[in-house]
Amino acid sequence: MDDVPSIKAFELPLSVKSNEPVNDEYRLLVLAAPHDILKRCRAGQFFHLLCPQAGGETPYLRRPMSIYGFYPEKGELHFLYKVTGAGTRALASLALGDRLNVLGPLGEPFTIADDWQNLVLVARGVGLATLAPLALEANRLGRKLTAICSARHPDYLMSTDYFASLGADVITLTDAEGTSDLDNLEKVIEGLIADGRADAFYTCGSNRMLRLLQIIGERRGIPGQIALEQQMACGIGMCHCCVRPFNRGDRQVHLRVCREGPVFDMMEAIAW
Amino acid sequence: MDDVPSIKAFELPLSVKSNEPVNDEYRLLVLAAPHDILKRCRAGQFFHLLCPQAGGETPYLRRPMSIYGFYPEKGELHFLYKVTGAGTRALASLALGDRLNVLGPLGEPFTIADDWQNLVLVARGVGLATLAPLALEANRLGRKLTAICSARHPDYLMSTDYFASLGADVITLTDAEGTSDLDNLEKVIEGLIADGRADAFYTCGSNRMLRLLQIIGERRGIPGQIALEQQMACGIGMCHCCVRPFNRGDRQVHLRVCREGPVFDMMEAIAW
Amino acid sequence: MVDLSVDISGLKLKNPIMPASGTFSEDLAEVFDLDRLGAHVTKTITRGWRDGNPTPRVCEVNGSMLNSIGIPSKGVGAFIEKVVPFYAHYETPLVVSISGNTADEFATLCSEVSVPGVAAIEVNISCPNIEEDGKAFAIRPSSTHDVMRKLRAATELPLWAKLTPNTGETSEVARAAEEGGADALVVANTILSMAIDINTRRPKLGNLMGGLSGPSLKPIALRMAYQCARATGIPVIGCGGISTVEDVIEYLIAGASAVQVGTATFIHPTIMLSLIDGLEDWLSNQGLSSVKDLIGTVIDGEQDEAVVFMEAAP
Amino acid sequence: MVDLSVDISGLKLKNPIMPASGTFSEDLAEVFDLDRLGAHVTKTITRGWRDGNPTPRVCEVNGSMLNSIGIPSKGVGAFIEKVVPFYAHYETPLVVSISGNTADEFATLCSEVSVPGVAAIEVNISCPNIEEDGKAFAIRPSSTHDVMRKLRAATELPLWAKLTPNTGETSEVARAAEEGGADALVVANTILSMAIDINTRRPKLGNLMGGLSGPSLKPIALRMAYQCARATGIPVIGCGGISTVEDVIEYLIAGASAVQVGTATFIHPTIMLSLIDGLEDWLSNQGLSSVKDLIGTVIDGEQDEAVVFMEAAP
Ligand SMILES: Cc1cc2nc3c(=O)[nH]c(=O)nc-3n(C[C@H](O)[C@H](O)[C@H](O)COP(=O)(O)OP(=O)(O)OC[C@H]3O[C@@H](n4cnc5c(N)ncnc54)[C@H](O)[C@@H]3O)c2cc1C
Ligand SMILES: Cc1cc2nc3c(=O)[nH]c(=O)nc-3n(C[C@H](O)[C@H](O)[C@H](O)COP(=O)(O)OP(=O)(O)OC[C@H]3O[C@@H](n4cnc5c(N)ncnc54)[C@H](O)[C@@H]3O)c2cc1C
Ligand SMILES: Cc1cc2nc3c(=O)[nH]c(=O)nc-3n(C[C@H](O)[C@H](O)[C@H](O)COP(=O)(O)O)c2cc1C
Ligand SMILES: Cc1cc2nc3c(=O)[nH]c(=O)nc-3n(C[C@H](O)[C@H](O)[C@H](O)COP(=O)(O)O)c2cc1C
Ligand code: FES
Ligand code: FES
Repeated sequence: MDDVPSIKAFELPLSVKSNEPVNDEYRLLVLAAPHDILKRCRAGQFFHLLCPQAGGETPYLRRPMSIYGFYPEKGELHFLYKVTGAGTRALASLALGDRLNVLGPLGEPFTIADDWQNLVLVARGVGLATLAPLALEANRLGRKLTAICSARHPDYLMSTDYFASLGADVITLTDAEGTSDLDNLEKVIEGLIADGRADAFYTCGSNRMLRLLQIIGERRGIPGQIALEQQMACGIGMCHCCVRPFNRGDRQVHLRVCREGPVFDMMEAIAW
Repeated sequence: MDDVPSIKAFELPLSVKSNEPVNDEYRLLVLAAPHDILKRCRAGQFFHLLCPQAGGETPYLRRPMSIYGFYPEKGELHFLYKVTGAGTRALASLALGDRLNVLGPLGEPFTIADDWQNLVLVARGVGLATLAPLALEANRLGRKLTAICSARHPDYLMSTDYFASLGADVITLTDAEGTSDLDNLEKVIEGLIADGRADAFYTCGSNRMLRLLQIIGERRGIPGQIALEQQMACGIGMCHCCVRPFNRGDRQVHLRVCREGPVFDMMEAIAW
Repeated sequence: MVDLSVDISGLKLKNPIMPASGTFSEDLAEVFDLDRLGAHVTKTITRGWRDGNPTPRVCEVNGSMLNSIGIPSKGVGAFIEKVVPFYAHYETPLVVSISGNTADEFATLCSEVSVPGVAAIEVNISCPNIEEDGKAFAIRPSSTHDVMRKLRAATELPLWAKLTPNTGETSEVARAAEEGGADALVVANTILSMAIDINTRRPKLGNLMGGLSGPSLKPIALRMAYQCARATGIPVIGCGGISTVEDVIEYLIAGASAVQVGTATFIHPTIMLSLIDGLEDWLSNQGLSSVKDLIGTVIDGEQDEAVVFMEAAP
Repeated sequence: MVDLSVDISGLKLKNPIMPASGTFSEDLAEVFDLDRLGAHVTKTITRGWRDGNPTPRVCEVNGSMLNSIGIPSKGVGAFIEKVVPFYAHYETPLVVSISGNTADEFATLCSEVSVPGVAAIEVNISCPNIEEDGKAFAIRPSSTHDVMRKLRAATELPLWAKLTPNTGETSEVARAAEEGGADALVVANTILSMAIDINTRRPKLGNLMGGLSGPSLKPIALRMAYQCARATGIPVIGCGGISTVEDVIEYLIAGASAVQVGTATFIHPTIMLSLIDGLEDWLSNQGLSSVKDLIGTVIDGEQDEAVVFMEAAP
């Protein structure tokens, strides 16, 4: 048989190497994963996790989680997650040696166009989980990266060391220090543009940031990509529950976050 | 308010003191129980146990278990059970210190009429669990007791030492030794009758034994009681799922095993 | 202090928690003080004596249960003589559930149980009507309307109509019950189901089929409670799968004025007490002074009426 | 070697396991070799372009789920151009699910999708019929019969009628579908349900209500499969809550000739493969040489016909 798609996503139980808090909101889950799965992973893709029964709760549907890190050499797959409900509570209960059934890698990854030499990554909170592996890719391709990391409080700034270790310029903005408002963010970004350090934007998660980046992008002609979230059932494109609207030319189209996304053209995305 | 029934059954979580195999089919579960609950227990009554989630299985309804022993002095409540399905598998997973939600004591106990001086207890397998506390009661009342214990193999004979320690004469019959057939049982019982050692029969569980005892009882004018089983939902008389048919005069009536039983008049019971 | 009382078409209940028919009886008085409940609801009775269905009458299915008890009944005489006086010892109002094979027999029973001590009659129109090929009255709006009119004429007591989920016409049946004279709707009874033992190849119930109750039923019965509250002007009493205080709140928000708790009582005989206490706590944490402020507060305003009453396209 | 093949009114399937409509697509080919399945069943399409329902389109309920996807559809043209050729790469027969707002539109679509490469047409008559107050065709025997006759006239291909649990007349609807020309029945679609977020007081689905699928649905759909197998002479394809090989066996014993697996694929995308293997193992352990020896072997002989077709008294 020809023209039949090849197998790209795998359902398999992985064993837990560690699952430690990063601060009092976020935890890092490290799974032992086979080399050939890790080799297929790309920044921006996600896995669909089958959370265990825990504490009398039985999460039913899988939960989507961005790949926070993938290390074929070490045989490790990392997720950075925030405990919000039954599924993530169950994830938090996983201990060394437990098995977690994962499905992936799934979705369309970030792309870095040849002429995007200076990348600007703008993220807040758990959005960093999604954008982090992009820094690795940028480093591999020898692109310059500026990471603008926003959080409520300096204690919740994650991954800044990680970004710095990959050669990125890190700019931190926090509510506590009064530096994270949109006006200031705009100033910071305009500063980068003025310095010729912004060929493309990468963002995720925040509605207000998206709107600001779209305005700046439009004004300055700078493209970008955004990773979006939506509730998912199948995670592989079958059920059409994860759609979001996008502007395509003069029409609105509905695209599946799990399949056409989670990474989309920043200018086509519609703020919610 | 007057004429309102008093509280007789209690729903409460008890902690596990031990839960060990007795042989490769049966286990003994010992719970720590409050004195005032234990004081209310009577031989023949049962508790309705809320089995925990275990091994991916979630037993939903409670499971009825006869009181195997109740020791107000030691603060202990004992159950002897056979692992047969999801509920008893879950019971088997209980460990020291775990909590088990129980409801009870429930049902009508065995009675020992004043002129029943010589009691004969006929049981097979897990039926012993139900009849064991009767031995204690007989001993307390100074009645003579003969315990006829039947099993597939001598290894599965349980409680014989227990019966003997309470001053009972113990007669063991096993399939392995070829002594457990009905003909032999009949001979043994007729021997007891001839010796004036059978004023009343107590039995439980086996259809064939019931039929034999009814025939002998009829022939010899000896009364008896039987503890019966039926699937239960509520365990306290509300749902009418646990009915069995009984002969009452020239009519058949349906009685609730959880409420009018589990102990019934042996002659009224209908073999199944 | 939170006011938990609700008003079911003139019948005042001290709180909105009551048992569901068939999952409650005098026997529960040996477990807790029945006067704490909002109402007492008896197992359905028929006029004459009935035996009920063959055993096994219950089985488990995936964290819920099936039952085919049938309606074993000692008849109306024994009921009035023994059961009604029992409940006279309590302040909590007594609601008597009745059923009949034909509309006329049903109505006769309805007038027979309209005796002092009975506060309301719950009419279980989810039972087979032998004049309609054995279909339950509440499967069709027409048979619902007919039987309700006869029942209405037979008593002065408040009439609560208990609906079935075994229909594709919930809103229409609810309206037919209202027009036929129901003072309240109890939503809903069990849904017809089956389970087979793969080892013996026999149905797990003696009666082959039976009704599904417990958590699996909740989303279905909640949908019906919402539809009935939207479709009629009479109080709705939600019933189906309630086992947590969150479930109670969900029904009240959907539009139910009170709720009935069935199968959960088999699992935790004292659960109705926990639900009363839990509801009071939740309301007080939310700063609400009366449960009435919660009832029907679902935010569905932006939704098309058509969506509410039409079948959803799967 | 166990023979797993079954025959659905002349269409031979290599095994009785296939996906349920709306829970399967070409995308699954990236997870396993689709040629292992007994059949391929597409998401329901409509003639024209449709957007589907507002989000959120799914939510969890107690170990099961609700969905109100609606039927987003690119229309029949795009379907024939893109989807049908995709499946031509497989030996497994392609079953196309279709739906329409009116019987005539439905029939037109039916003839339009009767193209080479399509082995059978599954008609989703569980969708609202705007000529019947928005009730699904399969809620009533009469609308079922009417639409099936028009569909029958529109194609030579085998017609599988997909029934809804939102009815009190399963047996009658099944017979109406058979008389109307159905070659097989798919039993069943989702049951209308609801869930409300008690914190926001908003329905958990953008469309207010949606269909319940997954384990909670199983006892209901199994009962319907049994009723349909008893009521008609055409093959029944069981569907609803199947997630273990025991579930598959239960449906086959109840009388289903094959089964569809829906929601379980969302939880375990490769589950259909495990079910095929598990069924083969179970049959061989039982000493059965063909799955056909299992179908319809439920022991219900002592039961009154009346019990089977009447509603059970709750
Ligand atoms: C592509 C993608 C990547 C993601 N990556 C991460 C990540 O790296 N780290 C992280 O902490 N979170 C991430 N999320 C969000 C994460 O999926 C949710 O926080 C999680 O599903 C919540 O589950 P719960 O049971 O704890 O919460 P509940 O609120 O109890 O969940 C109820 C239901 O809503 C769904 N849901 C709730 N919040 C979201 C959300 N934001 N997005 C999608 N579905 C949701 C759940 O999956 C579940 O089905 C990602 C989401 C998507 C779509
Ligand atoms: C009054 C009474 C006293 C009992 N005392 C004992 C005892 O002391 N020791 C002991 O080992 N067993 C006893 N049994 C039987 C015990 O209740 C069952 O073995 C147990 O419920 C099986 O549950 P399961 O989930 O392991 O098995 P499954 O077969 O999976 O149970 C499925 C369902 O059937 C019911 N069921 C299965 N077998 C029986 C049965 N024999 N009687 C009633 N319901 C049943 C279960 O409660 C459950 O609802 C007693 C039963 C009754 C009615
Ligand atoms: C064992 C049992 C017996 C029942 N008997 C009756 C009955 O006699 N009359 C009636 O109207 N409903 C009866 N029901 C239905 C319940 O009243 C209730 O509508 C249903 O169980 C759904 O609620 P639940 O999920 O809280 O149990 C019975 C339910 C069960 C489980
Ligand atoms: C997300 C989703 C979408 C569905 N879409 C359709 C559909 O388009 N057409 C259809 O006939 N059934 C549809 N169904 C119903 C399924 O085909 C199936 O009948 C139902 O889910 C019960 O099976 P299950 O419990 O195995 O999921 C859908 C179900 C789900 C969960
Ligand atoms: S989650 Fe199913 S299509 Fe995206
Ligand atoms: S188990 Fe409910 S009446 Fe006996």
